[in-house]
Amino acid sequence: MIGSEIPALIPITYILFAVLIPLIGLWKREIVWQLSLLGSGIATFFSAWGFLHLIQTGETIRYYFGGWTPPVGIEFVYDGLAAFMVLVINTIAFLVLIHSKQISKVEFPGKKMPYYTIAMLMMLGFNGMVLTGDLFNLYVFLEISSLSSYALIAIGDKRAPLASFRYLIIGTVGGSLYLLGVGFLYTVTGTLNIIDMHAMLPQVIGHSSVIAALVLMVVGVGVKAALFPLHGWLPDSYTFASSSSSALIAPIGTKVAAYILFRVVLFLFGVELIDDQLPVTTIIGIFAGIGILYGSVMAIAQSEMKKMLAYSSVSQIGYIIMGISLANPFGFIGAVLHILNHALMKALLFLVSGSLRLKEGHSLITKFNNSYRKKYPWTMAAFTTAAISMVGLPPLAGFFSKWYLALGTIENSNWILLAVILISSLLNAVYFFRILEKVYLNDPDDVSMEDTDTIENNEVGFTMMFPMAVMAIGLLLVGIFNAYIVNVIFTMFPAGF
Amino acid sequence: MKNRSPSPIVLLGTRFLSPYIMVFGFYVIFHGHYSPGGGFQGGTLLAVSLLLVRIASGTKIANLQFKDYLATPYAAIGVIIYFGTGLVALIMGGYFLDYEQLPIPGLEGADLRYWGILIIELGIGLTVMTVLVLIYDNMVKGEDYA
Amino acid sequence: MLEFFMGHYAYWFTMILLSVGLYGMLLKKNFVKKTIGLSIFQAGVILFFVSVAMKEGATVPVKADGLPVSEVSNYMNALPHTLMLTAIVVGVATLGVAYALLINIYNRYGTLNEDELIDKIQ
Amino acid sequence: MELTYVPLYAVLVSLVAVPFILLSSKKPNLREFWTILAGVIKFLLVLTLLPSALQGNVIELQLIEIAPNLPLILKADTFGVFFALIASGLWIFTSFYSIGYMRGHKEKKQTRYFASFAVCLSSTIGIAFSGNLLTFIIFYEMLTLATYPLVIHSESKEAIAAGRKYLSYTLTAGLLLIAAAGITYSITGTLDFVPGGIFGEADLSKSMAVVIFLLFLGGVGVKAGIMPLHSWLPSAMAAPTPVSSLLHAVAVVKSGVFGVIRVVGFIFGPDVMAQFGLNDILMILAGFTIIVASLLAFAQDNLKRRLAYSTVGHLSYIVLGVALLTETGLIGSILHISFHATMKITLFFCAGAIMVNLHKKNISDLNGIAKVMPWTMAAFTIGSMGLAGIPPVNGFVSKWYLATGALEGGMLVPVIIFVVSGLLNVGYFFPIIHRAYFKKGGPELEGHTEASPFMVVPLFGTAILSILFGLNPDLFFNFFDMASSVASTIFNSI
Repeated sequence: MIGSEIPALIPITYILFAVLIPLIGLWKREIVWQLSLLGSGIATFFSAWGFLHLIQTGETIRYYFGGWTPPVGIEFVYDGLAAFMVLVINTIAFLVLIHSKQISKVEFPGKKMPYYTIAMLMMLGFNGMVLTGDLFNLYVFLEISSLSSYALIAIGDKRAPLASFRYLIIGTVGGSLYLLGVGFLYTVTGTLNIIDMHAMLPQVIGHSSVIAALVLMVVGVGVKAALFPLHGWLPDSYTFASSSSSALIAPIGTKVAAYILFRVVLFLFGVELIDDQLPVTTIIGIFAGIGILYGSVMAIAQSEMKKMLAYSSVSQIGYIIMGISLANPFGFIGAVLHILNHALMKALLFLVSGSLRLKEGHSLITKFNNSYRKKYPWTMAAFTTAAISMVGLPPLAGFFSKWYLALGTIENSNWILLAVILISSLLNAVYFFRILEKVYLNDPDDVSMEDTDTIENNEVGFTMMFPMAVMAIGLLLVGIFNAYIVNVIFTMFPAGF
Repeated sequence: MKNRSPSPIVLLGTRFLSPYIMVFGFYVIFHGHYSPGGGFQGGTLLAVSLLLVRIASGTKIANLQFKDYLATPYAAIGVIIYFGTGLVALIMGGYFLDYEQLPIPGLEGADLRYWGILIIELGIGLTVMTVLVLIYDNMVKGEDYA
Repeated sequence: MLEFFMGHYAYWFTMILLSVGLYGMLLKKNFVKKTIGLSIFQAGVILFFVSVAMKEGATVPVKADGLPVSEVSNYMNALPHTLMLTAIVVGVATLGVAYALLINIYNRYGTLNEDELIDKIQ
Repeated sequence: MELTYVPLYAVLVSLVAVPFILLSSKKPNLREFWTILAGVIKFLLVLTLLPSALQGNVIELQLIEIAPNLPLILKADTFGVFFALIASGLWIFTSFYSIGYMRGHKEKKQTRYFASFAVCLSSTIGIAFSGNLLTFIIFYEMLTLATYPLVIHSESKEAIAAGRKYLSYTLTAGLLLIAAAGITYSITGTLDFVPGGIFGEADLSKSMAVVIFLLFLGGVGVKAGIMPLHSWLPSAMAAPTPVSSLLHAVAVVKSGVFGVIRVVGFIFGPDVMAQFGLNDILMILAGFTIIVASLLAFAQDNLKRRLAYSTVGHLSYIVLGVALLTETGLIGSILHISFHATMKITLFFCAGAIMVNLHKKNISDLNGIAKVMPWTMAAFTIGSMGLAGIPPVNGFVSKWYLATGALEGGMLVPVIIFVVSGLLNVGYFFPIIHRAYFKKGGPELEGHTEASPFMVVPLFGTAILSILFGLNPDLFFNFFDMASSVASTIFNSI
């Protein structure tokens, strides 16, 4: 019985805790962390339950708010893709929030209550974006999540507010463009419901408004997803935000935006419709390809680990969007799988950088040395796992999403994108092995570091180690058992595959 | 602002206007469920009436009208009213925010929907009002001219 | 030609607002002016939606005795207005966050001019 | 006895040993006991597969499905068992030798060394038993990663540079292999290793076939040391000698060659190879490599680098034998995999023993050492003779078949290449032996005796094995039968 209520319960949980945290926080300031954990834990539990429920019954749940049937009312569509996505983002958020306990004490001791409140609001926005079946409702959730993430980014070091303000300007323009696109579509179809509009679009597809709308929506969402030429806000925001904020936003925010691109391109318009009118997928593919290479090259040039990870995010988002642009089953599988993999990897990497910042006070790659392997053996092991997965070596998860994406490019005979995937894997190897070398090997030029035997183990505490360990093991398990996940993804295909 | 405005015209003018705006705000809220209006607009009007006094008379006097530390809990309570109503409908076996399922004796069907929206509007009005005041208070906090 | 311009005047108006907003955001050095540009940009979108709902000779979709609504076509489409109400709220929230950030920046650096800020950071 | 799961156990046994090795890092004896125990168990497990492999049976074990239609398959066919047998058998020798070498050299971080070594062996056995290309790729990449810590073991500047070079070559290769596999999959819909190839029915254009083949060649050719992709191998000699001996003479490079044979025989198949002239590409590259590598070997004064270039040359013998596309040539190739392994490992062991015992790395310093280390140098002589193709050492046998295969195919140039390179082999090994036996040693040799038995016994053991196999290739493990059965399945499958 409760299975069908899941789509509503997940966002409600978050908003409830977004209200409870400031209320209880006024009375008892210490327990906000526990409250936020409880909130995201419950949401994770619901999403896991809903996911299993969905796999068993195989039925899409359409939840009508206020009992109004669409297209009149707003509905939440809980189909396979949405369930998968919700599960991924909530799990990641839960793990990152566990990790944030220590960091919040050091990086923003006075702002714990607002931090966790905003984090809950942001998760509300992301979950809403994933679940909603209404284009305008999507805009509202988009703005909820964006506004919260501006605030979260602003909780950081000195330059964070400036980075956040830039993001705000660009992000709001993106949101407004998306809204304008929705307006164009609304004028020609008279509906805002995605499923309803999908049914109507074939009749009006030649209309110039529709094409304009598609371009506007892709650009608008592209800003949020940091699609290549629109990525300018991302590196600074991720770098200057506090470690917990960037660990929360980086794996989730851009993925959800990419998911919206899925919805818009593949579900709302559908591949056949789009390519008749405008080679939009080809154009997205070109930008994704450039973005992959650009992000990887820029990542190599960075000396600050978080900035490197930020550029690497630009590149990895390119993979997901490339999967959309391929518009074939392999590309779809690869992209969806990469959402999961990259969320795990990027969260883990940002958590590692956060742990290092906490312990060492910086995360400058140039200052890394081989004492780390003695001081933080497990953190570094987790980092190594994530790095190898990022490079795309089997049997870790990263390999398989690349494998499906590669199959997708081959299916389309798109050799250039295939080459892009391969080259960027190598570039990934360059910037990750650079760190691994520093951490695991003696610096031959620096004799003083020769003797590492005396260095004490200074490993991070349980609340930080636990999420990292879970993610590292998760990467391995996702890699080994990816066939099961892929079989689930098979049920998520949009119409026309 | 911390200090009251030096001009008696501004001071008295705002004090004079504030109650009328507030009444209009309540009017907009309470007629929102069947005609143009509603919680957002009404809440904004209420906030305007509070803010006028805050701007003109200074924080000290304005606090007599509305305590600044109450803003956060009131905003939360507004949200809870909204979501509580929705949750009650959910628990009673309907969809979230399905007013028809609200357990209000003596009402059913369309009437229930009719009054159900009013509850929501009240919650929204409260939240909008307090949040706007909260934004203002936070903006001027720590400013030397405030 | 003139007809094309006159017939789409709402679109042109939207375009002008969007351009003005974009101009403000891109070329003005002062952050507050950028924020104003942002607002104008959003206002352009909002007005576009409202203009879409315009119908000559129609009235509010409220069932009341005084209103001449004998048939449905006399109603105006209320949906874009309600949507824009939400969009306006979003806009207000955006402005709130933006100004909060600006206050923070100003307190830290003592300026809101982009060039001066870049100098101060380096 | 139920054999179905034996391949899996054989792969896992050294992986299981890794935690034990790591946990006993403070107790060297226990740690090395685990290594040797794992080695012996692994060898015995592979040995139990031998009888069925000899009968031509294929033990197939389908593990989890790693991607739809692409399960992780372990398949112990004759060729796989053959390769696994060599790798696991020589691991035991190398383990004993490692103990002597690492202790004699007082190397640091021996735990990491032994652990990585165990992972390498698991990957190698995994490669041997891979039932399809995807499984092959997975183990291939694992091998790349696991070898990296061994290459950079000394953590000197040189070693780190070598490690970078190694990674850049092998990772690129892995990616090319993935691309090739992807294209193959989209054309044929399968990635299984089937004797005679899977492209048989597929609609394949000439240019497409060449592109796929070049991608494959880029993928497996790097590890197989085909020029111009060979230059990581001499650099990787910065690794400790046991690594060079087992990995860079047996496990890693032979995985590459193994991959070449898998690709030629089990993915493309001889017919497709001949149809599109792909074997010509292979033949030109391999022939070129043999001659140039042999010439380059002359220029090396560092003993290990000279051996490395010799390895590059001999790997291309195998590749050339494959490219002949004759049954006899293939038999020669497969035999050379095993025989080159025993000979080259002997030579590397000797080089290591000299290094540990006398701290000499360069050939020009080796004057008169035969008096000090008679056993070592005797083994060295046997190994060199074998590589030059002088009977009765086993190198002669494989070369004989290679040359016969070339003649069978009516090709004269390969025969000339074999002969010339045999002479070149003599040319670059003979001076070493000459120096060791007939030149007078310097005063620094006084007071030194033979290296520790941990080293001498393994190296002499492999030398003896080389001779025994030369006298009777079917001794112990029926290498010859296995090779000919593999060759006949490939060539008679259609």
